[in-house]
Amino acid sequence: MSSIPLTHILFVSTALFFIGMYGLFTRRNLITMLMSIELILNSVNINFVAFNKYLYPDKLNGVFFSLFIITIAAAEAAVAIAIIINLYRSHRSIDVEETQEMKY
Amino acid sequence: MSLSLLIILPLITALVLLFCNGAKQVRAMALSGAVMQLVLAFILLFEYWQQRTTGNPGIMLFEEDHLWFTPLNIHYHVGVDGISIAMILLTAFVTVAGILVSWSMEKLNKEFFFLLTLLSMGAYGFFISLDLFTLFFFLEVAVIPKFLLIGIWGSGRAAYSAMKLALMLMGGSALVFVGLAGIYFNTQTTGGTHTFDLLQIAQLHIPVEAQKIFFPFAFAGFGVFTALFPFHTWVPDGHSSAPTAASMFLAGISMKLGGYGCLRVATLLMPDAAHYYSGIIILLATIAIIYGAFATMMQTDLKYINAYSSVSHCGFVLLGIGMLTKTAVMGAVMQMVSHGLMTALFFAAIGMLYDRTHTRQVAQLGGLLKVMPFIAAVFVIAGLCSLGLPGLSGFVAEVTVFMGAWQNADTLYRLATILACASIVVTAVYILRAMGKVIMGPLQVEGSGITAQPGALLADAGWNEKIAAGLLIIGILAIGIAPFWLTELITK
Amino acid sequence: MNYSSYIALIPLLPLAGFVLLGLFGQRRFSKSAGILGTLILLAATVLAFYTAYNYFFVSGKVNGVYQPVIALQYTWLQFSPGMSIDMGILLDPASVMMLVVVTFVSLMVHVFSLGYMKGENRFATYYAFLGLFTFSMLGLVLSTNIFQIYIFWELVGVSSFLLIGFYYDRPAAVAAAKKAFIVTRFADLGFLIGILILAFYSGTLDFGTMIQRLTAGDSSQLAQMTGSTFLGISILSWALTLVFMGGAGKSAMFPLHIWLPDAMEGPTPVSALIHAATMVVAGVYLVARLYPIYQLNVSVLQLITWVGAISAFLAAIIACTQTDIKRVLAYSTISQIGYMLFALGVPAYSISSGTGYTASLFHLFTHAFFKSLLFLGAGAVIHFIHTNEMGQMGGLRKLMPLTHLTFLIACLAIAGIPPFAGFFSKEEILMTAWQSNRTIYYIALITSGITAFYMFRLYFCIFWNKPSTHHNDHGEGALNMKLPLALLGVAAVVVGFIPFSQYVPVDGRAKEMTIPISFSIAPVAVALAGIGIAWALYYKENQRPQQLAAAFGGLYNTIRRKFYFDELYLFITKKIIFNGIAKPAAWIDKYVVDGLMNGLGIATTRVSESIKALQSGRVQAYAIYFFGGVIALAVVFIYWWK
Amino acid sequence: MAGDFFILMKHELIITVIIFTLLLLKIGSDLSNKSLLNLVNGLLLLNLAAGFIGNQPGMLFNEMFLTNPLIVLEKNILSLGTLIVSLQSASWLKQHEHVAEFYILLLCTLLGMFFMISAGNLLMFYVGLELSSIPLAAMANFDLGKRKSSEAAMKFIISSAFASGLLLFGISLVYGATGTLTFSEMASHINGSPLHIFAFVLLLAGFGFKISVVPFHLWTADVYEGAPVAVTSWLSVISKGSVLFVFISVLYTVFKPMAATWYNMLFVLSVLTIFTGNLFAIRQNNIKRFLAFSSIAQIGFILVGITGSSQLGTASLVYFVLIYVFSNLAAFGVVALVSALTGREQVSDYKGFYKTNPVLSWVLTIALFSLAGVPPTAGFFGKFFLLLSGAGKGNYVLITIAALNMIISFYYYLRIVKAIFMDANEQPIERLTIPGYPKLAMIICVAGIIVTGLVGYVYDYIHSLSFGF
Repeated sequence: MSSIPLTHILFVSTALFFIGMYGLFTRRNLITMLMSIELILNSVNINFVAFNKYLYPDKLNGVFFSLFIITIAAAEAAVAIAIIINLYRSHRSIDVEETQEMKY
Repeated sequence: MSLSLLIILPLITALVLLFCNGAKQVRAMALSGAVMQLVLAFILLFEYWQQRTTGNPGIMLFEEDHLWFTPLNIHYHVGVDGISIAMILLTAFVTVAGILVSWSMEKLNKEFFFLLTLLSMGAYGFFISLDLFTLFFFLEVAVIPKFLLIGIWGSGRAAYSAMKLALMLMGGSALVFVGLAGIYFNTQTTGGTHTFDLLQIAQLHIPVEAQKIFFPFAFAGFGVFTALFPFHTWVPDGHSSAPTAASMFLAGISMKLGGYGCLRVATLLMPDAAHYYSGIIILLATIAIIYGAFATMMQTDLKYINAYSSVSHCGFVLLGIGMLTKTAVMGAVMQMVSHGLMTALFFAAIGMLYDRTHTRQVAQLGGLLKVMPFIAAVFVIAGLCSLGLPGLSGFVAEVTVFMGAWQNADTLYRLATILACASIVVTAVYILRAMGKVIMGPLQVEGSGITAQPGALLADAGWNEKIAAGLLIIGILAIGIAPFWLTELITK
Repeated sequence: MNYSSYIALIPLLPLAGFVLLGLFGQRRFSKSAGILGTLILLAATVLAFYTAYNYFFVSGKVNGVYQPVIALQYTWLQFSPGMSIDMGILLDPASVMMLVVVTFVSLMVHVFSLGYMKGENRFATYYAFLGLFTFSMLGLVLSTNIFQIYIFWELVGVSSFLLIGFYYDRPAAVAAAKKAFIVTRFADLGFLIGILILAFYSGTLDFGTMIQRLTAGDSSQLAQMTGSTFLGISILSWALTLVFMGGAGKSAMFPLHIWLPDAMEGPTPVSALIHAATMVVAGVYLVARLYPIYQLNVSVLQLITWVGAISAFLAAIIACTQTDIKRVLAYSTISQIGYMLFALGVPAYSISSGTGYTASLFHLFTHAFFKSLLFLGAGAVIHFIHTNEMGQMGGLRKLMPLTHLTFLIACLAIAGIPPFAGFFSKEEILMTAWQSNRTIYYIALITSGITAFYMFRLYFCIFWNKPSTHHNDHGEGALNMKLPLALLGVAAVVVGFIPFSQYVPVDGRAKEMTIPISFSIAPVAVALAGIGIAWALYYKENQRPQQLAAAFGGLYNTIRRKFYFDELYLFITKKIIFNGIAKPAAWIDKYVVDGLMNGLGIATTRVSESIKALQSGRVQAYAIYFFGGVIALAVVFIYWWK
Repeated sequence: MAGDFFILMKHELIITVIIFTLLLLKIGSDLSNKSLLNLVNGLLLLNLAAGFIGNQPGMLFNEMFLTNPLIVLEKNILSLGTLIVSLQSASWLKQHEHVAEFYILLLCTLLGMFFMISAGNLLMFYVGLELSSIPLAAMANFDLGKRKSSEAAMKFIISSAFASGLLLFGISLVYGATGTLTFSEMASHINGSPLHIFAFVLLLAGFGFKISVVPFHLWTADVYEGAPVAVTSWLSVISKGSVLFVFISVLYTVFKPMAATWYNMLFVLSVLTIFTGNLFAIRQNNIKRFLAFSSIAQIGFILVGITGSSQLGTASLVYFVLIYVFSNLAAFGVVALVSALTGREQVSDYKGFYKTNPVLSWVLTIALFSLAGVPPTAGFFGKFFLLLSGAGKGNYVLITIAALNMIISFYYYLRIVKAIFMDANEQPIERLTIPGYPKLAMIICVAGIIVTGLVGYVYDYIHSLSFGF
């Protein structure tokens, strides 16, 4: 039944991880950057689930972990968005390039 | 008596000072504290004398030993031998004198005396501690007051000098720390724990390889404090910017912290390494002596003259230590005491002149003997002591160093000794030039709105200055005329 | 018998005087200081004479030999077991003789100064310094220990510094004082190192022990010292030469003589005491003290001989050209000390008999009297007409008869005309030279001729030459100035008749020293010749001296400029030491060593400035660095640093 | 069992209770700021007091949550810090309209830290970590109007999300490699295989982010500068401290098998951190930013201590954190007061500070000396022991580097002291009257600075609880 080998899945998750990273590094819109981070987290989720299912099917702690990650990610996103909104109030923009007041 | 008093008394004095108000109260308090310290020091001396005469064989006397940090086997362990007592006496003398000369200090005088007292506490603690940790502790305690004293009350590029001094001394203590850590982890007591205890370390033998690694750290670290070439550059700037009392402390006491530390390291902690490196030590010491002396020749500011000459004189201390013969080491200790008193006196005299003439430039002063004979006399005595005139302490100390140094038959050591001897001629040259210009010759005061007329501005020393100078001079004479008590104290 | 009870007082009384007057003099005794000091010294002198009597005639001799006696001795500074500086009192013929000389001359000077220094505003200080000097000098001559002698050596140096610089607001005086101190200090450096060497090899600092150890027949220490060499010269020679260097410095021997003439800036009585009678002969005394050891090393003795001879000769001819009367006397002092030194050294050329030793000390003895007399006389003159310049003097014999008489006596004495004191001692010296080394003898002979010449040039210029332009305003001087002149004058006549070799022989064994009359003819003739020339040139005012000077021209100037020695030294100190060593040292310290320390600080700030771009403020960049760090760590620690 | 539960989770429960009280108050009544502050500080004091009584070691939820005397001590240290911070921020919060929220967020993070510290399991650890970091972002934004504040918050949330992303990736790998999330089981599966190393590096990055180890530190300065002072001090002391506690226990227990590897890593990182922190600190003019970099340098020294990997190391770390709480909070206390009352935060503003405010100057000076490690302040002892434990491994290159870096750090601390005492200033900060709570906080801090060092018992006690290998 398990026809798809683990490596494939890991490949997908790793790809996702780096896509997310790429997005984070390159996008200038804060919301997009947030989404990229979500991608990273999801790649981690895939890892957990995959490891759990393929390597340690007798326990479920991996799956649970991914559940926690999802919820926490949601919370994180909420706070982040709140902050971004507040940022927009003061900066009139959510472009990351606008926020370099503090440096050196 | 309990040695801890030497720490507690200044501490209490300092704390009380914080609650005094009004210049009068403050300085009265500070002075009485200092005097009590002096008395204490003498009591200590006599009790020590008794102990020894009744044949107490211990290396250190009046030991107190409390466990401080159990897991690290760090103790609060104090005790004294003759050397430390000599240094304690020196500290006591200089403290009283320093407080007296800064009697009329207006600016923030509470803080000033507070810091002075703290400084003396640091010195006492350093000289009595037998545990390397406490030693290090007090070594660093003594740094910050200097920084503040120079920075706040200093003249000229005060802040710069203060920073330089603090950083270089910190660097020194950083090196010391590495050395100490190294020693610590190379000690294996019977209990299996490591130890910081000087005496124990002296007993258990640190592996020679380890000594060779860590000796340079410890020695150079302490060397920074006692102006070991090339780490001496804080001395001129620091001394010349510092207020009078601070200069006296700096040159009189805190440079001795370094010398004392070097001595302990070289003789007690890592004798083998000391032998191994003695050539280098002597080389550096000789450079400091000669080159310090010649550099002094070119100085035009009285304080710079004395500062550089301190570099040269402290070279004798290191030379004595480096020679490692019993006599030479004794000479080094005597030189520490003597130089402490002498240079304090010198700075006091310079300070008095400066207070009246508002200049320290040799070129701008002249013939002050006419208007302020007492100060001039003090200046002359300090100068003569500095150039090693018999009957004053400088001669005794230097001669002892030379005799001790000459015991090393090695030609290069002999050469170093001869060069060191030669420096006394150079010393004579620069001292006499300064003296001949400032004290003798036609009366002259320039470069500061003061007219060279005898009168209120160019008055002679006040009572406080007289007492201060008198104290130091008594010390100098006591050593210079009757050195045997000091040698007995040190060697017994 | 036990001396210690009172002998200690001899040096200590002047010290007490110094302390008393030094601390309270200016306030309490501004007037009475002189009397006080003099009385104190009188007491010391009496004691000294009593001691001398006691030693020479009562108890000094033990079965025909004068034994050195250690009157007292305390350990002053213990270096190591057996090696210590002791403070003590050593009585032997030489030291007792010096004791007499020092106290007597010092007393005379004290008395003379009562008049001479009257009204000086630092009168008390002056007497304090005199006390200090007397104390130091006595300590020096009574030393039992080579380091003790060094200590008092330095002390006389400093008291001479203080007294030369007594008129501290005169730049010239200050300069002279500094010069004197520094030059002698330089010489003392040699002395110190010499001591270190001797001490190291002989293992003691005590004279007696040292001499006995080194002179013992099978002395291992001596073997070591002669055996081991440095730069091809035996350690013994090094040690003795260096010690002698100290002596030469104090005794103003060529080439370290430059300080003495300048030292005449001090008050004249001081010159009489320090720079004629006592301190300057310390060098001779030092060599005499270590004479047994010097005898072990011929080469150093020869060195001493030649140094002495050259100094004697050069100083004599320089003296002929000087016009400042005190400087003339200063150079004559150098010349006379030269005599004493080569008298010590010259026996090296023959089978050493003790004659040189005795002769030298004898000359030291007599010289002390007539030279101090000369100086005091000069002082009286200066006091009278307020100038040192010969040119402005003349015809004073009427105005100051006593001074004139005593000065004449002194001149005859120094010129070596019988029966005055100088004659006898000089004869002995010449005799010794004759026996040992003819070259030296002839130099000495010529020098004595020159001496006679310049002394009488001085004499004639002061007392005859042109008629006096000065009217007798305040007389020749009070009794307190006349008395010392008179006493010294008497001394200058009589002391020559003392059979010196009876009392101060080299080894304590009294021996007879006879000089055939025939031998004396030559010296006396030469001396008379010298006087004659002086008479011819200076008895009456005339042009001959100038013509003569012109005739010699360059040579004359060279001599008058003292062979440009001062210039040479100035060049060495200013150009070489200051510009060559001190300046660079100061520069290096300021810009290299200190620069290094500051440079570290500057470098740190530079670096921190240069890396600030890392903190770009752009959150994405942060993330990239973050990830970069992760990757770097992973790579490094997975692939390289296992 | 149930009793156990209440005793073992005492700290967490108390905090939760406080949080809910505040929530209810927020909804139910409209207390004035003043009384609210009094109430909260009172509660925090109670919390602190309660922390000391009736503790016992044990574990819950099959090893998810475990506690022992050391952990209790760590929690107490954090509670103490919390109290001090809240006292200090009183003068700032007085005129702020969202006091309750502030405390709710603050205490949430504290709660998160408690869970994190007693985590026996990566899941619990992760939850705790996030709970302690997400509210912080909100707090960083608490000066709602200020541009800087929101910029700081943004930078913090983005970076922390990214960091926790990497951390999670690492955790997932660890899970993949070991098949367990429980620390105690994990240790047996760890061997220095490349996968483990990679996973460890990711975890290390996660920790490094929180305690701002170079190169994971870049957010620190900006956030510190932008955030309100109270939050900054909280970030710099409490959150760092908590993560350090976990970090060392994870290193010493879970990754013990690959000690050799992480020793070298820490060696590199500590040197990097010390240098970077110092070199940046030299240049700073904003005092908060300056303190940020100085705290980075401090972390470097702490890492040196950790490399000692001995009982001495743990003890010194906990001891140092305690001291660090006092010293750094004392410094921030003064800064907070000044910025709250005058709004001035530049180093140059402090010129001539001593003339106008001697007391505050002394407090600040003592704090700075303690940070610089000058006796007799506690900082000296802290640093001494840290470096000593570092030296225990015999790596004297590291020790020498660290010791010599003390000179640089000394320089910039003295720079402030110089400004305070020696520099002239035409418009210095005017004379300030210190309100009650901040004053109390300062007294506590200074007392702590003096006592903690000189009284050897403190260290002995900590040491007796510590572990190592």
